Amino acid sequence: MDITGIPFFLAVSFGGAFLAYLMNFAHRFLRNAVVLLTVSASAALLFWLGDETFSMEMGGFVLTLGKTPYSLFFAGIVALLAVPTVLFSFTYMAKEERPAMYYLNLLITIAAMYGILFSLDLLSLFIFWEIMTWSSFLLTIHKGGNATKAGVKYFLYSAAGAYAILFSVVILYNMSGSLLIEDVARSFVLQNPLMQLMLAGTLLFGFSVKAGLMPMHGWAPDAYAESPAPFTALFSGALSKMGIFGMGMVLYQIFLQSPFSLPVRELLAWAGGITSALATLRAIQQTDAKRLLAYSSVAQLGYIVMGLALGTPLSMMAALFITLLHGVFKAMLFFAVGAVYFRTGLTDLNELRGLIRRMPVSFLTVLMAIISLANIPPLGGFVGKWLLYESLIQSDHYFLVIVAFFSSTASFLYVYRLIFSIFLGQEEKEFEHVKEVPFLTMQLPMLALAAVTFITGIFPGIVLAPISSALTYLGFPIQHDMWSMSMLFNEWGNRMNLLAMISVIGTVFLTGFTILYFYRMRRTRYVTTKDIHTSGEVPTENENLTYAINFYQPFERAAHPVLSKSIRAWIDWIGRSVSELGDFLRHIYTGDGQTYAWYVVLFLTFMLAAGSWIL
Amino acid sequence: MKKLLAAFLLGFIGYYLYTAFAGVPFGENKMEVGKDYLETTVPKTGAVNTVTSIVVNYRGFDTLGEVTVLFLAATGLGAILFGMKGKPEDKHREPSSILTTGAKALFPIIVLLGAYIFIHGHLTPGGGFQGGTIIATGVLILILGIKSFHANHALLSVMESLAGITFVVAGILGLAFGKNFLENILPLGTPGQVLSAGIIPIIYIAVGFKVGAELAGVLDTLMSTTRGEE
Amino acid sequence: METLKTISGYFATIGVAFTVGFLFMGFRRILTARVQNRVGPPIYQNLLDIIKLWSKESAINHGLMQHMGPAFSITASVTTLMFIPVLRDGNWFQNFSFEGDLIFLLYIMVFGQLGMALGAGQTGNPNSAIGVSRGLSQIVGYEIPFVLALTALMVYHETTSLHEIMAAQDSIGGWNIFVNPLAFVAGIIAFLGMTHYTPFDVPFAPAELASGPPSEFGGKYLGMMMTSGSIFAFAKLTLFVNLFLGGASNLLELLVKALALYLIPVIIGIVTPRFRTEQAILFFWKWPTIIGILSILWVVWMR
Amino acid sequence: MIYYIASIAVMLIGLYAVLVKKNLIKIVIGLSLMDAGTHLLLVAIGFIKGGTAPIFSEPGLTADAMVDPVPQALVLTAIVIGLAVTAVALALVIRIYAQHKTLDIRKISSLKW
Amino acid sequence: MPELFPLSPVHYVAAPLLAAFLLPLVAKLSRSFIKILPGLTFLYVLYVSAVLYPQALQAPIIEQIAGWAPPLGINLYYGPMAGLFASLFSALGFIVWLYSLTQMKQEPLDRFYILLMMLVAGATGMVLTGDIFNLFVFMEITAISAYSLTAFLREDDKAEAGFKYILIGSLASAFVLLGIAILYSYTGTLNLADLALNMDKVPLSVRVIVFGLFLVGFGIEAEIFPLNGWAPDAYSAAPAPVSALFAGITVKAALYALARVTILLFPFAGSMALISILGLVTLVISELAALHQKNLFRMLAYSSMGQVGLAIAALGLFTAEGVYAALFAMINHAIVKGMLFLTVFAMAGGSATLDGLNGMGRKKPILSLLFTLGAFAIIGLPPFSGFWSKLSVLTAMGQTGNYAMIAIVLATTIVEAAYFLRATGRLYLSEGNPAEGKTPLSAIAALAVLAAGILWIGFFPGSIDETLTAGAQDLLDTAKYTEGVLKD
Repeated sequence: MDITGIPFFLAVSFGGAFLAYLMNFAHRFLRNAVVLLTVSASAALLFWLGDETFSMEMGGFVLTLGKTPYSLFFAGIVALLAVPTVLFSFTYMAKEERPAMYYLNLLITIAAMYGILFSLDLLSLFIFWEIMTWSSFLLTIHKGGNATKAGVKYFLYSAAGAYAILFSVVILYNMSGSLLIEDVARSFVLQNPLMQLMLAGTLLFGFSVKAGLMPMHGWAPDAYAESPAPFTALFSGALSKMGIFGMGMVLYQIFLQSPFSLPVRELLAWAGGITSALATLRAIQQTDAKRLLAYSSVAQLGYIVMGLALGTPLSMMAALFITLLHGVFKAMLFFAVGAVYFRTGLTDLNELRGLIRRMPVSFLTVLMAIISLANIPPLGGFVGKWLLYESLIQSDHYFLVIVAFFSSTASFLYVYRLIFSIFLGQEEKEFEHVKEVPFLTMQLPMLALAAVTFITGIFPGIVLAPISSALTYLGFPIQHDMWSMSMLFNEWGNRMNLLAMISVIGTVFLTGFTILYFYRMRRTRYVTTKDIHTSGEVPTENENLTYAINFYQPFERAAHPVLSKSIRAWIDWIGRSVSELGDFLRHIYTGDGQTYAWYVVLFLTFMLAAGSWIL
Repeated sequence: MKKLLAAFLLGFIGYYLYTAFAGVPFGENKMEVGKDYLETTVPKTGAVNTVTSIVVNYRGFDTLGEVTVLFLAATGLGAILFGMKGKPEDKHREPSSILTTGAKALFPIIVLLGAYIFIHGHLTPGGGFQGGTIIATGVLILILGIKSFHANHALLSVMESLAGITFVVAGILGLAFGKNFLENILPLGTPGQVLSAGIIPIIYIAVGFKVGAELAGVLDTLMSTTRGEE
Repeated sequence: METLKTISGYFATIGVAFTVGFLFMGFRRILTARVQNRVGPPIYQNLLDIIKLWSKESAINHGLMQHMGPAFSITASVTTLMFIPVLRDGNWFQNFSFEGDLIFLLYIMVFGQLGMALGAGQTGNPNSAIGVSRGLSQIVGYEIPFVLALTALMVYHETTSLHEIMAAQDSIGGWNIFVNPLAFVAGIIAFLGMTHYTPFDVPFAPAELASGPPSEFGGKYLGMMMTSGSIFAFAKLTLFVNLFLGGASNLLELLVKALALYLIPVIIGIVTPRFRTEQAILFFWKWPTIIGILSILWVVWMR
Repeated sequence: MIYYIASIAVMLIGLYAVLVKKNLIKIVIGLSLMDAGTHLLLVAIGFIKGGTAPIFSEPGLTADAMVDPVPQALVLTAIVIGLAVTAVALALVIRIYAQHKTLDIRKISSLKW
Repeated sequence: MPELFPLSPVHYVAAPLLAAFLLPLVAKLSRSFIKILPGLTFLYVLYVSAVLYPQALQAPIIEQIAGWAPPLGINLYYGPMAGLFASLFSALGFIVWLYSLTQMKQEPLDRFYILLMMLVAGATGMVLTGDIFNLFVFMEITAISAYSLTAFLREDDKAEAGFKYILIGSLASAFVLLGIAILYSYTGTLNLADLALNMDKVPLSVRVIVFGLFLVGFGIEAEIFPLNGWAPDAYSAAPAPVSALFAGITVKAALYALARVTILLFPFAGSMALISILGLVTLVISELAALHQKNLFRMLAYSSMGQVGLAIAALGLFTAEGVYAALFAMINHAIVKGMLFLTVFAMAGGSATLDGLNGMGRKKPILSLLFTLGAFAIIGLPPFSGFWSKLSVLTAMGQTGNYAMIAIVLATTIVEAAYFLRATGRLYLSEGNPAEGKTPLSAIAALAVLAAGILWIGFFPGSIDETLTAGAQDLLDTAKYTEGVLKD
């Protein structure tokens, strides 16, 4: 087999999954080795992937696989997150049950993501899509208990989305007689606009479910909160991006020529904006670290959708850049929260506190990540947001700017709550013996990703290069004067020099820090966090005065009109109604045999009457 | 209310069924396939009783199925009522001695009649089913007349198995002789004789035994699970 | 030589900013005192405070973030200053202002807040945490009208560069305060929130929360924070002058314009009571936001 | 024609019993009646006025003067099947009675929904 | 041997019959024969399939029983479709036998195996026969075996289920017989091919009535709503191996009969559309009703009805793609649902409830994995067989432009996913402490065969493509059918 071919690539990815499963029966080190080898091998193979496409027939359909610059970018994200994820899993999952099942599903999920990306036709995309869905479902329910509910919810939302996709795929196949995306696109433009609207609408709906766009985000908080932390990183960082990938494909490869394209994209942009705003508000309310991060993910995906839907070169660059960056910093956050959970068994923000001296590396990771998440220079998150705001303003979406800015600012609130509740505040006796997580398997992935946020903040060109080739593939004319290695330009010709920025920030920070640290260092006395003055009193050992419960009470009071309404409740209501309908319908089967005989006779009467009436 | 509705629905269905049959003239000759049967039965099957030739020969496959159904009923009954015993307290009235004696006396005659009927199935009205049923009635009389009577289930089951096997083997022999399943492989003989009509009498005798045994078995099973036993 | 000149320019800017900053703050203290029928401290009181803090014999800290927090704060202040053109033209006082734009300024300005919040969080003092909670909540309030105002300006001038916005306001009639008064109103209300003066001083709420976030800071840490605060006050004022009053071509002009702007929050602060946090947030989300939206509509209509 | 009507009537009476009667035995009787009605109907179809039994027992009988033998053969089969079903049904009734101590079909509905 | 007993389709029926009649005899020789003989029979029948089915794909095998040419005699029509079903039934029969070897312990075993063989033989006969009355007879054979098997176990509610089944089933047979009587009275013939040619003798209004009767009659066995009241009870009461056969065999045979009769005798557009709609209604109602089931077998029963509804909906299109899809759905359902029934029984016994699954993943990992596989396959997740069958259903619907149907099918799939995944989720709960227990090898082997089938079709859907296409053409090409049967 050609080792630069996609079949070999997928064979390695999927084969590794089963091999790892089998190796579990031998020894767990062997299994771990296989797991790590598989993801690193597929990550490495990405670089050598050949250009030729590969077709095969299956069940009367021709499935075609091949790489495009667009898919390669997303594959890069997957690879970038997959390696740290499995590395992080090794220690993290050592305590959990059924590790073989976990690794099997994890590797299948990863492989299926590659499969989605390298699908050139809609059916193979759908097949890999569903494989990804069920394997991630199994991962979500891995913990049992509430996770099962969350997983089923996740699957049902996903199924609604997936079947919306399948609905369109079937109709498109019927129309064009081919499943290849380019063929589909060609015959798509020949349909009447309303049909185009319906098909693209269902496709977009389907993909947006995975992206967690409101109102179909209901699965995300539960699923993210309940799945094992290393996987959550991949889940939020890479898996949900498959929805973005699909939406981009639909919007710019299939739907672009339609007269409804613009209004739909406008609508989507607003949906993205509202998603980011509302999800941010929800995140502020959360008291569970993982749920908080889950809502934060939904909000970030909202930004991405916004950028994606605007469809200017700058906004697309922004969308793809945030796609990568969000993956990175969200993975860092989930890892760090996972690390805390690993050591303390807690994710509740009301119970955790004062871990900074116990787990400094995790703290540093979270700090880097939240700076990135809050878009504060000089880390990578800023670059993405800069591109996004510039593009929003320049494409005349002034009110979206406000919405986006609102959620961006409001995100300070929840990131602060996260880092404060876990790491800051008064130290707790309970956590005195908590140790930092092991270096190689847990710290290293976090630090490596932290390095990525730092580097992309200064040299975004590293990322913008593949992005611009991806965008060129999608039909956006990205010239070389739109970006450079460490310089950003907007469409009005204004620029942002990131090197200048880092020099100023770096110099001032280092100077300031040095002064503060060394100035009269001998005279500076360390005291514990218990040693504080509050109205003249010093708290005793057993008191913990950390103000963490109901942290944003005033803010929540202000935002109450919005927070008191729940979209999820509406969706749940639909689910409940269906369920109640089912409960009602099953009473048709009364249990009395005679009733069934009545049904038969009634049906016969009906048939006879209807038959003669038709005649 | 329910009854009224039922009556109404049934009237409705009845009306449609009536219209379905209204187009079928009663008592007129409207045979299609039937005619062919009547014309070919004597020369081709050697049986004078057309119904028998149809049942055993032309549509012998149906009959095989039919026998199977009966066999299944017996088997199913055994399966359903397996392990069930009647309760001693539901005692039935003791049969009078006249009944007992009469039953004993009548039984051989009834069996003989039954045997006659299935042996002459291809000649006269009647056949394996009818004969078998008559034999089973004999057993029924015994069951009713003699309190302690029990059919010998082992014997019955051997009988029905053998009879069933005979039927199938008769069919398979057709295949073995390069013909079709259930196709006649014996000489037809002279129509009207007892030994004529090829395999028809053989099959019908088997059917007779089988039906007799099975019905008797069914009756006995039903009786013994409902009747009180000491 | 050129390099030396540039670098000395940086320090000159910082020096000017620091001086003007503490003077303005001192001025406010006097003004407030006079209104309250007090004599008030000398105008250089803030400088004295800072010097005192830096010279304190010992300082206590509760951990790493207590170093990091003030460092973040000073970083944000100085970086903001460095990326704002202090004067309209000339070589001096331009610093890095060609290398970044308004969006960058928007974000780097928040950096200091976050740094302070982190530092405060480390101390474990509940008052600090409460202050941080209130302060961050309030940011979400005032950033909205602020961004609305900025957007109106950026859209009107079709640029995100502060230089170009300044350059466009070449006559008094072209000042944005007159061209787009609505944006100015929205912006200045947001500015009120940014200064954390009454009525928006609930995060620091003297007499209620000790002094809010910096409760546990003392000595060099508080000194650093106050230094940073002075520089930041100047940077903000300069930004507003540049945005709405056409910038300044010399330091004196800048001083006058900045003082004029500074008087607005100071005077309002003297005569108003304190808002509760949610009142403040809701206030910002109501009138200033509506005014800001109107200003954008105005810009759109004008184009 | 009356034969058709009568046999349909028998069938419907059986169906009526199935629908309305509560006693299991009566329902089984109803099923049997339905079968019987159908069998009657089959035989009636095959009847030809003036036809004899389709048996060439004496020389001189011709096919023209005979009734249709097919329905008779079918009825034979159908009767046996009806018998078998009735037997199994009765066996089930016995089981039900032994377990539930009732023959009321309304009370036998532990399996439902 | 081949010279002495030339293989012909009648072996499908004759061999089990012979074995059934022999069983009581050999049981007296040795008890072990009771278990061995049915297995040998199924093996033999499988061998027959292996030999005959490839031939049938070339040209249909038409056998005249007793040497009488139709319409006088009864003929067997062993075309690609009948062959497919017959082979499927035999295979399922064998697998269920394999499973029952160790899992079925309730006496009387000899009767159990007789009934089991007859169930399979009857269903096969229904598929093979070319005579409508013979079809009725085989239907009754199947039905009576099914009634008895339903009440085979001794628990309280089994007889009740059996009685409901027999009550409704008898109505079915009465209606079918009535329909046959009407047809005979107009056409004077019983052979299906002959009937097809003579249908113009039947007035249209009568044809509608007869169609109604047949639809009700076969529809009862095919579990069409609202005629399927018996089904959930029967499925949940019968021993699991039998339930597997109900889902895999009896329903399929009835469906085949319905399809064959409809397409030969009542090929009007209205009847086909009606079948499609009924299928959809069945699908929707059954899936919704399954949502609240606590008893796993009942849940699977409702799911079965839903799956059959899906197949019927596709069948009702009566296009080549539609029938192809329906066949695919039926095969998939036979395999997957069979496996699910057997797995649940092996895992949690005859009265398995949803709660009983809690934590099963730790105690019986292989069975749990199999259940998960089955659940995924039945929902239609790739790369398992269910996906391709559902996809073919959808494309078939798409080809006729019935987009609303596609939407309905997909919507019910979500419902299906809801209850199946809820069950799957319970397997991996941390709470719950089911009893340990080893699953015997024969059961595992039987399940493994089915699982392999699911995966094989999932990965190589093309491998059964030819089969399905031939089957679909066979069903739709009525002219070929009548000519073939009545050639002389």
